[in-house]
Amino acid sequence: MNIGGIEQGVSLYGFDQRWVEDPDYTIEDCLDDVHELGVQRFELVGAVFFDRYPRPSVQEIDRVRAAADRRGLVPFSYGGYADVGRITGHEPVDEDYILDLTADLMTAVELGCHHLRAGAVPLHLLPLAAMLAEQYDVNVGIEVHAPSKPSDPDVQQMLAEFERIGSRRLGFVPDFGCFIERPAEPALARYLAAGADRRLLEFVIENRHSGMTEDEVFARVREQGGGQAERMAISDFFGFLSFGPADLDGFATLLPWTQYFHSKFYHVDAQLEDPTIPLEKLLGAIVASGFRGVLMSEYEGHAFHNGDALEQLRRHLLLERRILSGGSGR
Amino acid sequence: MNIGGIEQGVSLYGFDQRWVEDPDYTIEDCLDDVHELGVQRFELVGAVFFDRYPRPSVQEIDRVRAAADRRGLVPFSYGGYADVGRITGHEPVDEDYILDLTADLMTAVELGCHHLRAGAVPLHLLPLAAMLAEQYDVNVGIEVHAPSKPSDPDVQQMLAEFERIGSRRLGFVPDFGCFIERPAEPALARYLAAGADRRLLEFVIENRHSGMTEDEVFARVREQGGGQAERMAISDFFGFLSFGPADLDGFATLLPWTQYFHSKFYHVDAQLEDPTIPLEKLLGAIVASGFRGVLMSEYEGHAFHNGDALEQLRRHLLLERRILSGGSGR
Amino acid sequence: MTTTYLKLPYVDSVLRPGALRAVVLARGPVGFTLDIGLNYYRGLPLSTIERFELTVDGERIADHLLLFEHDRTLLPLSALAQAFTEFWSVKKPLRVRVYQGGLASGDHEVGVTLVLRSPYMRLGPGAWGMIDGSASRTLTLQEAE
Amino acid sequence: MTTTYLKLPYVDSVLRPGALRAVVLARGPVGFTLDIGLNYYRGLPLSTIERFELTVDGERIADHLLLFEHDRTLLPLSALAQAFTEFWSVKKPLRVRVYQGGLASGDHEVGVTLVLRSPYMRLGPGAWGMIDGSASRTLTLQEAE
Ligand SMILES: [Mn+2]
Ligand SMILES: [Mn+2]
Repeated sequence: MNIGGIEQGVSLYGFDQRWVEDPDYTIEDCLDDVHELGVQRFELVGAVFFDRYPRPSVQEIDRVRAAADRRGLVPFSYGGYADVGRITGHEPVDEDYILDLTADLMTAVELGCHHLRAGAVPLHLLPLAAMLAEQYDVNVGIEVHAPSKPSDPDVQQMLAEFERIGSRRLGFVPDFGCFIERPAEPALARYLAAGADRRLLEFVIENRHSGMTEDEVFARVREQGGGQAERMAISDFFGFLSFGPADLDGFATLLPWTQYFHSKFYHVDAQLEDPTIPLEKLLGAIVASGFRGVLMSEYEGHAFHNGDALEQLRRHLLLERRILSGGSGR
Repeated sequence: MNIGGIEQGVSLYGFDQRWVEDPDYTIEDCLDDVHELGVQRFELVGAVFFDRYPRPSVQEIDRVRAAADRRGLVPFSYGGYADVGRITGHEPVDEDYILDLTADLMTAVELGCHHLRAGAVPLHLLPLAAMLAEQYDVNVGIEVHAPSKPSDPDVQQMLAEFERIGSRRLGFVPDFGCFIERPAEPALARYLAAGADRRLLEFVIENRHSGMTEDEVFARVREQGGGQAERMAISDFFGFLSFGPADLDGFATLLPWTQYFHSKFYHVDAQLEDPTIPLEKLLGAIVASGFRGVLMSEYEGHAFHNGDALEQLRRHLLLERRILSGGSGR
Repeated sequence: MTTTYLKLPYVDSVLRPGALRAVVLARGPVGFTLDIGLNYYRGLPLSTIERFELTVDGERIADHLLLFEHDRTLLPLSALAQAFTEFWSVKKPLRVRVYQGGLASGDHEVGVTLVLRSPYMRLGPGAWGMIDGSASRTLTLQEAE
Repeated sequence: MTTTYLKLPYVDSVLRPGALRAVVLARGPVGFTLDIGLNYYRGLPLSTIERFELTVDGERIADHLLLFEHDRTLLPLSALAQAFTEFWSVKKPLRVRVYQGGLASGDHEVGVTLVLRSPYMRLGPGAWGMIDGSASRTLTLQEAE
């Protein structure tokens, strides 16, 4: 599915819930799901899908390749890590980052992937990463992932380093989870189920970035009759479920140095609406930049444990297509 | 081959040279050799023959069992170790010995062996070893191996402990390498090739236990015109190639608590003679004790690197048979 | 930076219904095995296990009785921290062998306290993201294999 | 108790004729692999490697360029001491990858200094039997696989 030079793909990470929970769900089943979604390109995350990591066995590699081939699918990108805390008590040094990058590049080559979503690479090792990318013929992408935002100083510093090095082998993999503007509906559903008041939840969402502290927000919620369910929401919203105004200007600066995108999402409703992430604006910027490449749908709603990855991915791909074809996202 | 209740077997350890040096020599080839030798029972040493140790893969176990079955062979004993120095910088504790004993017992069961030549077991863990032997239905044998001798205090202490515990699950595996009375001919051949004088080598052998120190023996050899080749022999004979009058009285004390024997040997000549080890006396003592069980031929001449394991084992089995059948060993 | 441990919603995969099984050797029952799944979205090296405790029917199993079995390799609790080349995949439960004499047949309340280090989430010198893989469940003892 | 290192007569198995091979990646040669056999009668855990040095044509290869590959697992020299669950079998050579830019085709004088701890030969506290697995040989660089 190629729309104006933009090709949709699916990250197998989206199938994580079933992968972890259902012993009978195999890599072949997983690729059947991808095939059913009508896309060709997929991303495989090594530490999720292989029994051995960072270096899977030859049998594991062969199995993925054979299953992809048989379904006409293309392993586009390989998801790596820098498990530099693997050795207990050892403070990571350059050698550790280089080792894991090398291992993942080797695996990417074996899988036939020309893109690696690399684990952490310290800034001063980026020139080496560019050289390795060239040698292995695998582009190295550094993910920009929540809670980071494109405008963050360290991201901009990396951008400057990409420009300085000047190798097209290096670039970003922006993850749209950076642009969450409000909690996904299934997240709210949990607080509601715990007895939270929807009106108060909306109050919290509106005031998350009004300058109030976590405690101040809770004080105001309490005044309005809120309790433990709302407190849980506040704690989450100020913590790992953080959100805020999307850093679209920052996003635009990454586009010239982007390898491909993780089109992260949590929930698309039956009307193909997702107020969580400003997908229309993001895709608009991508198209405007002249980017040609892959938009990898990455479902992360398994956090809500609804077992709905396949249906959610179907909706998300449809939503993207509608936007890219010029229809409205909403 | 059962002679008066004594059954001959072969330790695959004897094939070590070819096993290590010839990549094409497989476990099937090795068992072909055993089959050709006309014995049924064999001992397999895990750390030699498995790619993974202390716990070989299921595939490795199955391969040995299938190959043995197909040739009508019986895995009699499993050779284990206590690799308690596996973890760098760690001083072994009881847990380490128990772990490796347990691993080897599990493997012995999987192989179908009812005897384990265990790695080191500290004296105070022998009661536990007896219990484990009972639970796994695998007898635990402690090897008495050169440079130890049966009369050594620690061996006699273990014997006393066996008697105290009173379990027939525990016992010794006496290795006839304890009873080397003079160097094997291929050992002498090396010094001769290096320019040693046979007469002087015999002088050294005769005086190894005359009370002279290593330096004194060398001084006397030097007076008689000896040099570096003889010095090398003296160093070896006082070191890892040590020998001396066979401790036959000590051997007799082990017999009531012996699981089976490692009939270790280095060289049997074409006339079926081996002046290295007093095999006739050893087998005589075994028969006299009323022992019924397995005599495992264990070739160790690969130290001389002659690639002659199969022929040597053939001769050794013949020599044993001749002795056991009442013929003379010499 | 949060000090809260990550706890994912795959907690029912930690102790699956058939996870508890009797071990019977030549002379009868000797103990049990427990298969432990990872409540995480990806696999982790065994060396990242920072804390492990097992209780059965409210009684803590002594550490020296815990024998982990991973891909055939046997590891006492004390050796886990060094086992950095052993990868605990989300698809393959880690087996713990406990030879304490055997459990009565029927149901048992099993509790696992499990804390793992996230080897790619470095928060600072010696500080890593932490994963809570703990779970408890009533399990019916399965017959020996 | 002897301080001499055990050296077995399987020294020709350490560096076999085809052991040195060029590594070529997408943009050309990057280095070489060397397959190293064990001069011992049995296999040993990788953690028992106490000393390893490699020279090619008389030049020492820097330690940080040594990348060991065992059963697909990649290990820098510094990690070997902890790799106690990785068993180096006498039938399976240990591969070392050196990406130093590549070697000229033809013959090279390769020298390996290798000292291993014998994990079952405890001589006293912290003292173990030692195995000398060193070897040197002229090897002809094989074409990349
Ligand atoms: Mn992502
Ligand atoms: Mn022996």
